[in-house]
Amino acid sequence: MSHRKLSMAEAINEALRHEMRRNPDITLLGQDIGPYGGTFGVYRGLYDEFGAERVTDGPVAEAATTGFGIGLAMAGMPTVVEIEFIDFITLASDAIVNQAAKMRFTMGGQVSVPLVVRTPIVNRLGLGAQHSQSLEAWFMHIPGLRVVVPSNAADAKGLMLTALRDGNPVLYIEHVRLYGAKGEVPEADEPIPFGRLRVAREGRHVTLATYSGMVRPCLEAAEELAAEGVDCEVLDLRTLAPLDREGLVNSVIKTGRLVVAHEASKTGGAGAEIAQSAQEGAFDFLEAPILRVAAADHPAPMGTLQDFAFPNKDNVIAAVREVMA
Amino acid sequence: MSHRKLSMAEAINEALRHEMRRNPDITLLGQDIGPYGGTFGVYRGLYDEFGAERVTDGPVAEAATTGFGIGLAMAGMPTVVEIEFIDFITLASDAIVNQAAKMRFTMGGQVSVPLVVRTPIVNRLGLGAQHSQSLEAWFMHIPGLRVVVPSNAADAKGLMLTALRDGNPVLYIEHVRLYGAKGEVPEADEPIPFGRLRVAREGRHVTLATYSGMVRPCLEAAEELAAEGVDCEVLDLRTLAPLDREGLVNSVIKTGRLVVAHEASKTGGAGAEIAQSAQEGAFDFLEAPILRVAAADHPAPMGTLQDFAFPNKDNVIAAVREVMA
Amino acid sequence: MSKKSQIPVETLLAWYHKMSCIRAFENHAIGSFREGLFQGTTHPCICQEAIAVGCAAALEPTDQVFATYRGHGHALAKGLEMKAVMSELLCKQDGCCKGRGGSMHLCDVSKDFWGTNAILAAHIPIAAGMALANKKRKNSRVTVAYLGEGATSEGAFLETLHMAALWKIPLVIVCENNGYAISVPAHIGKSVEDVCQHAEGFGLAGMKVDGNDPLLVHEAMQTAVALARRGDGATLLECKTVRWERHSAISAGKYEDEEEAMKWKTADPIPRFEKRLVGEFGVDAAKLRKLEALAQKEADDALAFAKASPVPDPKTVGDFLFA
Amino acid sequence: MSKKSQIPVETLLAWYHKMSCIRAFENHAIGSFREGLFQGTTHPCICQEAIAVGCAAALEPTDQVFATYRGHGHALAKGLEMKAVMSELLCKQDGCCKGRGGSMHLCDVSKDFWGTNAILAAHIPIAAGMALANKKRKNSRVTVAYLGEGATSEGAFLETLHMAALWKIPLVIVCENNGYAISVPAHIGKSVEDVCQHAEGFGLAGMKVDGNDPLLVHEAMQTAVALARRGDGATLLECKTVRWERHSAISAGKYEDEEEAMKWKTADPIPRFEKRLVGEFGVDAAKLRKLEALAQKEADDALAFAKASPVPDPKTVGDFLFA
Ligand SMILES: Cc1ncc(C[n+]2csc(CCOP(=O)(O)OP(=O)(O)O)c2C)c(N)n1
Ligand SMILES: Cc1ncc(C[n+]2csc(CCOP(=O)(O)OP(=O)(O)O)c2C)c(N)n1
Ligand SMILES: [Mg+2]
Ligand SMILES: [Mg+2]
Repeated sequence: MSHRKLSMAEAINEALRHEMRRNPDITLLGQDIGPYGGTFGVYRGLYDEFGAERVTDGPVAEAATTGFGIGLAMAGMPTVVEIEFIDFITLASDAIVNQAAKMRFTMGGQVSVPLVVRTPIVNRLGLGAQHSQSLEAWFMHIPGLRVVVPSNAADAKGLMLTALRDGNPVLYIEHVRLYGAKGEVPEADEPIPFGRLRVAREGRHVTLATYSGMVRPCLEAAEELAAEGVDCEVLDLRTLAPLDREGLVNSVIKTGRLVVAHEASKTGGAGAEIAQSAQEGAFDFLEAPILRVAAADHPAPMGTLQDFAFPNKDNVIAAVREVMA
Repeated sequence: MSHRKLSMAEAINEALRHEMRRNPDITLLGQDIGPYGGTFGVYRGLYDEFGAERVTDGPVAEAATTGFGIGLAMAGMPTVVEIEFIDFITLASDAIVNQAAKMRFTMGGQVSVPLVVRTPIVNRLGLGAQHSQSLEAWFMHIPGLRVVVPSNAADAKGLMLTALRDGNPVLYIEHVRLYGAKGEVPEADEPIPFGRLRVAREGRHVTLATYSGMVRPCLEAAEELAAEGVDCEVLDLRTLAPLDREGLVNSVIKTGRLVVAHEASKTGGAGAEIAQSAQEGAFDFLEAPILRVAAADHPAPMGTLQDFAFPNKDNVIAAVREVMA
Repeated sequence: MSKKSQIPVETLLAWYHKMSCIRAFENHAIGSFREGLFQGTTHPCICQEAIAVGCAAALEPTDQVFATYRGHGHALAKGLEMKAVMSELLCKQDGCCKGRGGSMHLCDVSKDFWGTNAILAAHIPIAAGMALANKKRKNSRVTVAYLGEGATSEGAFLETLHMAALWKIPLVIVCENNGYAISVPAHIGKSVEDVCQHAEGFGLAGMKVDGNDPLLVHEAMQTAVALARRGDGATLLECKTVRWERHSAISAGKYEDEEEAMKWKTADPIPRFEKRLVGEFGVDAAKLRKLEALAQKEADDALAFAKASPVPDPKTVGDFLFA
Repeated sequence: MSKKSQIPVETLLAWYHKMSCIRAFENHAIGSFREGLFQGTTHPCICQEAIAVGCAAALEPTDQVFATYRGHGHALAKGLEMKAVMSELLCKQDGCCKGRGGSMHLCDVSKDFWGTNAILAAHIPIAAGMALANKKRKNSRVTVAYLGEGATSEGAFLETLHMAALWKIPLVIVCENNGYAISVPAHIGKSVEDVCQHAEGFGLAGMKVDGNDPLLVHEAMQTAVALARRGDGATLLECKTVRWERHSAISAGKYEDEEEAMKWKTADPIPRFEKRLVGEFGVDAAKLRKLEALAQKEADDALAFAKASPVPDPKTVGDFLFA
């Protein structure tokens, strides 16, 4: 089947629509997801097609809404709950961590929780400290959850299809700066399995492991570094839980060097786990320390200061030069 | 001044009492902290001495109670909020993460938030998956917070004194299995600064970096390993934020080997940050991969299965043997 | 008060038997905890059995129930076998959750008992979600969720009251107001005398009832369930009751004075029910003794069964994580 | 209705001026955002100025105020300088938060304006904690917290209503019910017509008032503040109002139809107030034009000042993290 160019928002929308047509039990809950089509337009047209019964705007009550989603999911109705910004997931964290993630295990396998929590990372848009975080590391740390972090339209579609069929609680983390980015997306029903990274660029000298909003800056850095004769392999991890440790370690064994990049604050971020996993698996092959490129360890400021708080292509280049030195 | 043997619960109690006598503005909020003296007895006698005005039992409403604590703290009344089990901190996480941690930064330094959130880790006590977690990694990842993880009575007292005077939001994480452990505690007012690890045992061959409930198993492992001729240096990190990277790196430079141990689940735990920090700082001196000893990546089961989910002395010994091999 | 004539005496005797089963079960739970047969603690519903039995009697087998750590009675009233529940308390392979859950995490989906929860009020929106699924499916099933009065201060409960009112879902929330949240008496922890008052603020139906009389509980529950089943929305039903002598089998939440600790003895729903059965329904007390003895034997058997059940295989420790 | 005689006309003219200032400020906020002078978005309180001014007029300077992202008007009404607030919107060094906070995070502790918040309802328990501090200190100060009707569905708000009722704290929560939460109309998002009904369920005082008449708002607020100040506890005061043509200066939360979007024009509190001032208080309309012109000039000056203010030094990006 053919491919068309879709934006990431359109690709997610297509996956939702496709699966909602196949599975009449799927329900979407959130705020501004109905006639309005979602704060960032991801739900466009779904309300018109499926109605308020299945695309349901509700009160601003993240904790209970997520709980409702769990109940629907346990009843066999896969449910997508939207948290408008990942910063607000604190409010849903009890439902996700103490309920959704533990339900099946604690009940000895009697229940399953096909819940997808969709939420975007929103940074560098001038919305301030309470609207700029990347909290994926929290959920990577909680057994029983899937954590999905697509960086492009095709992956977004394929991973959403998997999320909707997985039968387990999935935190599906989008990124506002990526919504508009267009890419080839298969029309076909091609779910992408969780736990398999994508080699976004092959290379021999250094591995760049990244995901979501930092994939593009890493690819751009790789292009610039190629001009200097440094050949970077860029890994788009695609899911943080499960983490494709094997793919990561194999790449590092090949290159001997690793830089990990993400937009979350550095200390305690997913980068620590990624780096340490590579170190555990590829220690004997490492020719330089593993470095991390990440946001500064303070809240996001506003205005012009933002540029000094978040990582960019140049920070990646600097880190690569350091490990190549 | 003299030292006496106190349990960790008594040491924390002593620090609270001492500081509440010095500073009449300090208020304690929580559930079961009044006449009952705290779920694990930490508050014993404080209600009798300071009354319901300052030792206030309230509704079971962790989110709002923590918010109240922030408001009191901003008004200049340092406040200690108890979360009965660290598992329930999900409910207070918005107040801690999006409010307390960001308030001062966002307001350009106009406010300070002298809030201490006290909460115990409770595991292997047969209370199940919702009462067995170690969520310290979450808060280590949030800029603007202090994360304190004492392992013994003396540290608990000195760190609590610092917490109550620090003027910043502090997550003070206790451990139920340590409450009863007795140790020498100075009578004097001797606050222990944040960000300085304690060398619990000096050694030459391998560094064990740990905190809270794993300090004792690591010390026991070190004793057993000494008999095999392996000389372990045991570091009690005492605070995870700030993390004493310098002390850690210096030890690893000396020994060339590192095992990190904690009771949180392995993936995305504080151990990843500790290991990666050591790797960044001591790469050239590492003679073996850094290994982690941690809880399994699934929720805590009940009964006899618990022993197979949480780490113990033997797991530490096995890891040390592996890095020494 | 109760529609005496409509309920056959046989049914009432079955209630009495079930209440006795729960009591015998809980006494064994406490005893076996204290004997060291399991770790942690256990939260008896002693003195609250009339709520479990009176409410359950108003339900269809396919109605769904969610409860709390103080939910052994609700599990048994919903039809779980004592053997499976006691084995779960002892964390054995034959437990209803295969020994993974223990005293605070009971579940049997085949009986539409969807689990007990140890995070206060967290199950309330989940139950509401299941009620919403019922509404979507137009299956006439009603979802019931129990919680204590202490838990009614939690945001998850309050948010759900609002959403339940807004969406008119077939849900009955039963608040067992036993006057205490661990050590904190309700007058310290709650702003209102009657927790069901919270419902009014959201435009939701609220009711209260003497929770230590199964006939009264049953009648109130029937009303609430009927409302839900016919599509007229959710109810918060408050059952006034009294807690057993402490919060759980360890000393936690012991009362200040002995008198308070023993208050449950005068409120005990079992002798109260006996009085009504004998006085109003002409039941021979000897029959009740027999039912009690039967209940005791069943509980004894359950305990023996649970003791004999094997512990789970350590190799399975990580099982059931993902579907 | 309002105690016309008790408020000097000069005071009412000052209110009119303040409302005009807020309007002029918000128009500049929208304009400068659209011009690209700052990023993100901005949430105007256009058509809600009567609430800001009527409420603030009922407060002492030492009463503490907390508000939301839609809180520019509350900041100005509490005495913050337009220059400092506009500089903050433009993320400049002279901003009231030194340019770290931006449009959604305004604060001036010296004016007892304790900040605007961008997490719905999260500031409500914080304000309540400050009210509790007032009570402990017996300082007769009252704490006020504003929020929208959408945010009243959040657990943090509902838990706080309960605790405020239980602890009888000197708190006034003002709900600005403008009928929308971004795109969701109140009848879709709320189970009750009057949000103040939530208060009843907790035994808390609830009141509602026409929020587009500063005299009525002021009167209601005076009652609530007086209750709080004399130790009679907290109030939830609902002010019925109408939102400006969208949720924020980007298209977010545009109304479905043009008619709805322009509804605010007929509800606009400024001409409504003019009518009362001219009709009931004998004010010359020309005087009002002058006050408007003055307000416009002040807003113009503030914008010019903000534009000229330097951006913060990049070296200071990590400042103010810890005390
Ligand atoms: C979110 C949360 N907070 C606190 C606790 C600790 N806790 C367990 S039981 C309990 C008291 C609950 O009282 P109530 O709701 O009245 O139920 P009861 O035990 O009386 O049946 C508390 C505070 C918990 N399990 N979950
Ligand atoms: C906890 C949280 N959830 C969601 C949002 C996103 N959000 C911002 S404003 C808003 C609508 C709020 O409506 P309302 O409370 O009525 O205030 P208004 O904007 O109408 O003044 C929403 C949902 C948020 N900022 N915080
Ligand atoms: Mg109770
Ligand atoms: Mg609104």
